[in-house]
Amino acid sequence: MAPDTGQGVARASGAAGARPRARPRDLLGGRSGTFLVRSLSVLGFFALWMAGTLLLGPRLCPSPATVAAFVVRETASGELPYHLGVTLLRVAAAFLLAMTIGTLAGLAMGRSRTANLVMEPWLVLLLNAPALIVIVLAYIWIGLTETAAILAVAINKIPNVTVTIREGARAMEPAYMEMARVYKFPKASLYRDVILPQLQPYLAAAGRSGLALIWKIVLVVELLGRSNGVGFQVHLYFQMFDVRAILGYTLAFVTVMLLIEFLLVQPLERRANRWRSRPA
Amino acid sequence: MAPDTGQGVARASGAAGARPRARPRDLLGGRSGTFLVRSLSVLGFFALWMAGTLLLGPRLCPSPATVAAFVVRETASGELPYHLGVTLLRVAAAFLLAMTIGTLAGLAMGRSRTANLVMEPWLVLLLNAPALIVIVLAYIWIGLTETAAILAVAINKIPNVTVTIREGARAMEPAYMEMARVYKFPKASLYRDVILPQLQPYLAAAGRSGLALIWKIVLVVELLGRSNGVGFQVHLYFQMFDVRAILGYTLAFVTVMLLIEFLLVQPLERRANRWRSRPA
Amino acid sequence: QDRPTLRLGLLKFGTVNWEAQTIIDEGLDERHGFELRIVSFAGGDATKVAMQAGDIDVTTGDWLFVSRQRAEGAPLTFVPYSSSIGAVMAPCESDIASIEDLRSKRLGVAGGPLDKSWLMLLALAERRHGIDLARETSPVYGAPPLLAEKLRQGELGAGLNYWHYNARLETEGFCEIVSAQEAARELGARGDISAVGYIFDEGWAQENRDLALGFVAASREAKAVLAGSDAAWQRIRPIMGAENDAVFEALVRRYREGIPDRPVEEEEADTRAVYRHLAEIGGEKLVGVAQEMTPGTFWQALKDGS
Amino acid sequence: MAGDGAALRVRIEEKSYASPGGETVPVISGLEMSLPPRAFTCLIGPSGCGKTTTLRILLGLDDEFEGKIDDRFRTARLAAAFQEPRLLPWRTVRQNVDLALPRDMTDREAVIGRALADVGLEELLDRYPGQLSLGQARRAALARAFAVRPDILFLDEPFVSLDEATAQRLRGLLIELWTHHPVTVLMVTHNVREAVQLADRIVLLTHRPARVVGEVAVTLPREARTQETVGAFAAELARRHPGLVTL
Amino acid sequence: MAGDGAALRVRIEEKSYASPGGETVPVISGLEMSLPPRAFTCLIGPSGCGKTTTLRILLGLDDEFEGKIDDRFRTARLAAAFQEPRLLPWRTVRQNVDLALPRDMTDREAVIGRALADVGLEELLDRYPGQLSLGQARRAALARAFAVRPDILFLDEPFVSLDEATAQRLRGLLIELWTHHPVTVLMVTHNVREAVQLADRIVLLTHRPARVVGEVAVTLPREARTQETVGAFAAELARRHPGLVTL
Ligand SMILES: Nc1ncnc2c1ncn2[C@@H]1O[C@H](COP(=O)(O)OP(=O)(O)OP(=O)(O)O)[C@@H](O)[C@H]1O
Ligand SMILES: Nc1ncnc2c1ncn2[C@@H]1O[C@H](COP(=O)(O)OP(=O)(O)OP(=O)(O)O)[C@@H](O)[C@H]1O
Ligand SMILES: [Mg+2]
Ligand SMILES: [Mg+2]
Repeated sequence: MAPDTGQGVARASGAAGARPRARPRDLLGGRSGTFLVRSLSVLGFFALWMAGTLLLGPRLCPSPATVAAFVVRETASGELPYHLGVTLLRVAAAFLLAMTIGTLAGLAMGRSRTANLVMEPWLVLLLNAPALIVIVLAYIWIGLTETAAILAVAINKIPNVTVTIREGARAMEPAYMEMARVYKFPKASLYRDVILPQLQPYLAAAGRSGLALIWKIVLVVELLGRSNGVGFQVHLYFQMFDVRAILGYTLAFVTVMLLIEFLLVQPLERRANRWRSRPA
Repeated sequence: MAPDTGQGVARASGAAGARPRARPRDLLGGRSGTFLVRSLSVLGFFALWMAGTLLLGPRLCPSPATVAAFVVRETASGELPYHLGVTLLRVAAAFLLAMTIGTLAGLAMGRSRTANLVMEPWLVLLLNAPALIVIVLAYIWIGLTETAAILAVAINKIPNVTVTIREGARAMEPAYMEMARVYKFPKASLYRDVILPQLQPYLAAAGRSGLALIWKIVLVVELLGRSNGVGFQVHLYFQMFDVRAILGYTLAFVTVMLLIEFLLVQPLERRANRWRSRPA
Repeated sequence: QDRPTLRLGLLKFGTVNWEAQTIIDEGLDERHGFELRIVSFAGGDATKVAMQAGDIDVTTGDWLFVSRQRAEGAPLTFVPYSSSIGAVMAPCESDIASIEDLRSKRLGVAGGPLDKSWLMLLALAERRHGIDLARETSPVYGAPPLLAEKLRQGELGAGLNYWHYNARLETEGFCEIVSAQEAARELGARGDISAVGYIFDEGWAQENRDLALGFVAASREAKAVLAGSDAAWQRIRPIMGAENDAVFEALVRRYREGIPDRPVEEEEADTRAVYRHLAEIGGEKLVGVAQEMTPGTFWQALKDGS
Repeated sequence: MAGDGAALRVRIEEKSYASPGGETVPVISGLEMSLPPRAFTCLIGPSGCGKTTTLRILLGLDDEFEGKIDDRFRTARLAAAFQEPRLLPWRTVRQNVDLALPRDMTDREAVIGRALADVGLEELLDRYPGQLSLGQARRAALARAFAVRPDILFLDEPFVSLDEATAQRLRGLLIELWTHHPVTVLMVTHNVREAVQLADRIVLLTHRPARVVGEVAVTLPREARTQETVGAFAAELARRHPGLVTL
Repeated sequence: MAGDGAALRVRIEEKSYASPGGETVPVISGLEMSLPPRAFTCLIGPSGCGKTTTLRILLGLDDEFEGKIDDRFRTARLAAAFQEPRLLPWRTVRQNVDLALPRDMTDREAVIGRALADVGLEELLDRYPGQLSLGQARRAALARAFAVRPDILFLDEPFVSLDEATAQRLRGLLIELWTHHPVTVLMVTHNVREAVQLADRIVLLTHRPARVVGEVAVTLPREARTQETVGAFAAELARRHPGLVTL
């Protein structure tokens, strides 16, 4: 007797047909639907922008074409790629640092009462320390170095990661931990197979809003003590009220982030969430 | 036959004895233990600070006493309470706005594929829009007003809330939703009794790191276009490199946040988490 | 070929760049036996941080800052650079023609409530017209570029801003209502006093006396070049960010007007007088513990008759 | 009310899931049955054949299937005891029942108290589900389903994880409730004796993809259902459907 | 190995939980038993009496109790089929079994394949637990427990939610495995027939707070355990312990 053999009348159908149909209220589930909606959404953005140009005039709201021309010119001159590259490196370094330390601290605080008691006042302090102060102190105490800059950014971000991961650690299902204990899972497997998957949504939240926060702080860091980077450029152009350049640099960065989001993060996330029967 | 009556030999014991014993590795579970550890942690902070004063000199790292004296003086003169109050009001307004809108958007995006498709590019854009740009644009387009300031802060924060709540909405257990559907829970009850409790850790994470982020941005907002508030004061003193005053204002704010955390947020959270058998 | 290097921290695209670039273009640093290296920053605060961190030798700032830091034990010192200073601007065809017309207007104030131009203006209004500007107008503090923009948009009635913003506004139909130099005169200055200068650590200058003096000399020569030569201006035009000829000309004119032309001793005496008034208005918040301008704020070596 | 008129018809032409490889795996294929109003129907079939899937479709939790089910499944007041308790862990036992009750029900406190006392949980009203044993949680879920006084009641193996004495008592309770307030019941069980003891009709399903292979009317009069008669009837059933029914 | 030497002694003086009101509610009180090595022991007791709590203590998942349990419970290789499947939902069925296997086990693929085929899941290796029916998930959890070849095996109602044919097959499988590789088994069940069919010894527990009220050696030789003899033995048991054992 083998009641559950996977065979049966498999309908001949391509990849699309094999996926369960989208729920009825999500009318646009297909690949082409996805593309259509995304395009419409992006088109809407540009339409709004153009309306802004008409309403506010090209000085306060330069048209997309002007900004594009600026981006092309700055790219050709090598300025934009240089500053963008520098900023991205800083963002990446600070991100890795903050996520690693923040996750470890958050796990410790979520799982041990003692760790939580000891670290909590510090957490609240760091969480609420103004970015400006942290940055200035880092520069003064460490020097105007790349290390200071990256550390300052990471310190600004770590408490946010910690707070999020701590919630995740607290919300973990004890049943799985118990199972792992009975079967004496090795430490590595405990983290990889039991803890990490449960933290995944929290890591995703911390990561996404973290990348954004880091980039916001990198701007301040670059403003206060670096001689290159997007933040440096944006502030310079702000002094001259060159909205075109500000938008150009901002959009260049946002585009990179959009690419990372759609080409790297989302495929990874889809993989990690395959097991959910109803992936959103 | 009544096999599960709650009666039995209830041991005579006070509230402390009735709570299940703390797990062995959390040695300091009692009330006095809590207080001890917290105090040690705070003492450690002041020790570190004093060491800093010795190392860096009172100009770059004024002693706690100096800063305390400054705070007392500024409080007596009414300056500090005034600016602190103004900032807190802004923080509160922006916080409420951002949490409300961000939660609604996050729920929509986490639960409907279509909503997610439409809003996602905007989300990534807003997430990565530098605070500076948003603030400047808000001031230019709306005017140098309180509304503009609060809106600018909220807009900076909304995408972070949305991203976190979206993860929460995606990680929700469908089994409970199905149960609620079968029993035709009214809308209000669906949100209050089924959705909200599952979002609770995400709301806590978004709220905590949100309050911190908002306060960081309020500083920038006040610096760029307001004539009062802690951010305004900090910047003023920063121009003179008056570290004592900067620390004074910062600590005043952090203290308020600590009070809110320990007197308001944590009791609420403990209530909300009563059902977890092993509260951290 | 092993000339000592002097690291000068500047706001990129700031007005001081023009002179620094001219020093390099004209080879003035080489002539005085050093090599000038410009370290760019995006904000005025950044240069102060860099100075504290010891990453640059010289930067720019004002005597209020130097005096206060000296009083608190940081031995900075000051060399006048320019007397171009802020002024109140309003649309030429508006009903604002003098200080008295500022009553009940929204007045943008760059640099915050402790900005020295603003404080001097307060004193002027008080003495000459009996007006308490801080109360009788609604001052709006904010970032200078934002305030300039708000003035253009008409949200502000008038604006006290830095000179290079004002030079642009001049070409767009805005007129000067009153300048901070005028206010300084009211407070006892006999001529223009400097608005900004080079600041550096006195100890450093002691150890590198030749370098520091060489730099001051090169700066003076560069000013002479810029005062006389239009060609030199054309050379630095790309870094000036002037969007049209009118702005360019206004910037050149205003810059030339701001070149200090008085003996340092005279200027220091005037500054000291003004300082006393500012200390009164601004109080401890502005000047810290020093009620008088701290001795040595102006670099001693300038007066030693070198 | 689902209790009136014609039988509730169910026709599930095809229901399939995607396998991990991406192929479509049919789970139900041509399942047809009808539930007479106010009758007690039991569904028996091997593990994994598609019983829970069928219940989910009838409960309106899954509309990705081909076929047609009676509209009254959408309009009637439903109640279900799922295969797992599905109590909200952040609400007490009492609250869990309360939340499921129709808004317009009066006398709620009494109803809740009665329902929970009936299943032997009268002392555990203020516990959170995490503080119950699995058997207690299942009983709470049953109490919830009974308390709402549904038009159609779905039960997915309601009496497992209970000691036989308790289970027997709850079966009695179910029949008692059903006798006083006859509703349409569809109950999944693996226990043939239980089905014979409780049901009017037994519907037998094949292995996956599920299809109805037999409908048996339990002709034993209710008052004559003793351990012996039920055992004999069940044995006869097993004899007639050797692949599907085992005792 | 737990298989050697003396019986594994268990003495739980007192185990209690806090009630919502803050009082201490005893759940186990003076429970003493000993498990002979390589014997098959069944634990029977009413719903909510403290069986799962006992298992959790023996598994080392709960150390807030007064009493003493044999050290070999800490050192031996354990396996457990919990009352719910407790499969990691983000790992496939195959991975779930793999993760539980001891690190040093060789020939893992074959072991996993065999274990899952034995419980009838050979076609579902790459499914996620969310894509299984409850009965299938329970079988996967059983396969996991069997595959690790434990010294002590804990089973908490392993055969519920399964149709009787499948359950009977799995009981056969369990006995077969146990015969070839005799381990100490402690199994909770509510099904007295099942206990008589499988066990060497049956331990009867009282209502909460749990205490041992009877230990019964199943004296029927294994080869003589047919439906009839088992039924008769169970009936005799029910007769002797009327409050605790019901058929
Ligand atoms: N966390 C807890 N807090 C308070 N009481 C609890 C807790 N967990 C279990 N109990 C109580 O302890 C008793 C024993 O629970 P246990 O799960 O051991 O029962 P069981 O014998 O396994 O029952 P079942 O056959 O229903 O699974 C139950 O009455 C239950 O209400
Ligand atoms: N999300 C899913 N994806 C793929 N297959 C699924 C999914 N859910 C269920 N199945 C398969 O559908 C079949 C029917 O499942 P269902 O839960 O209806 O079984 P059941 O008859 O209730 O079994 P049991 O008696 O074990 O509870 C099973 O073979 C199962 O493997
Ligand atoms: Mg099922
Ligand atoms: Mg149990």
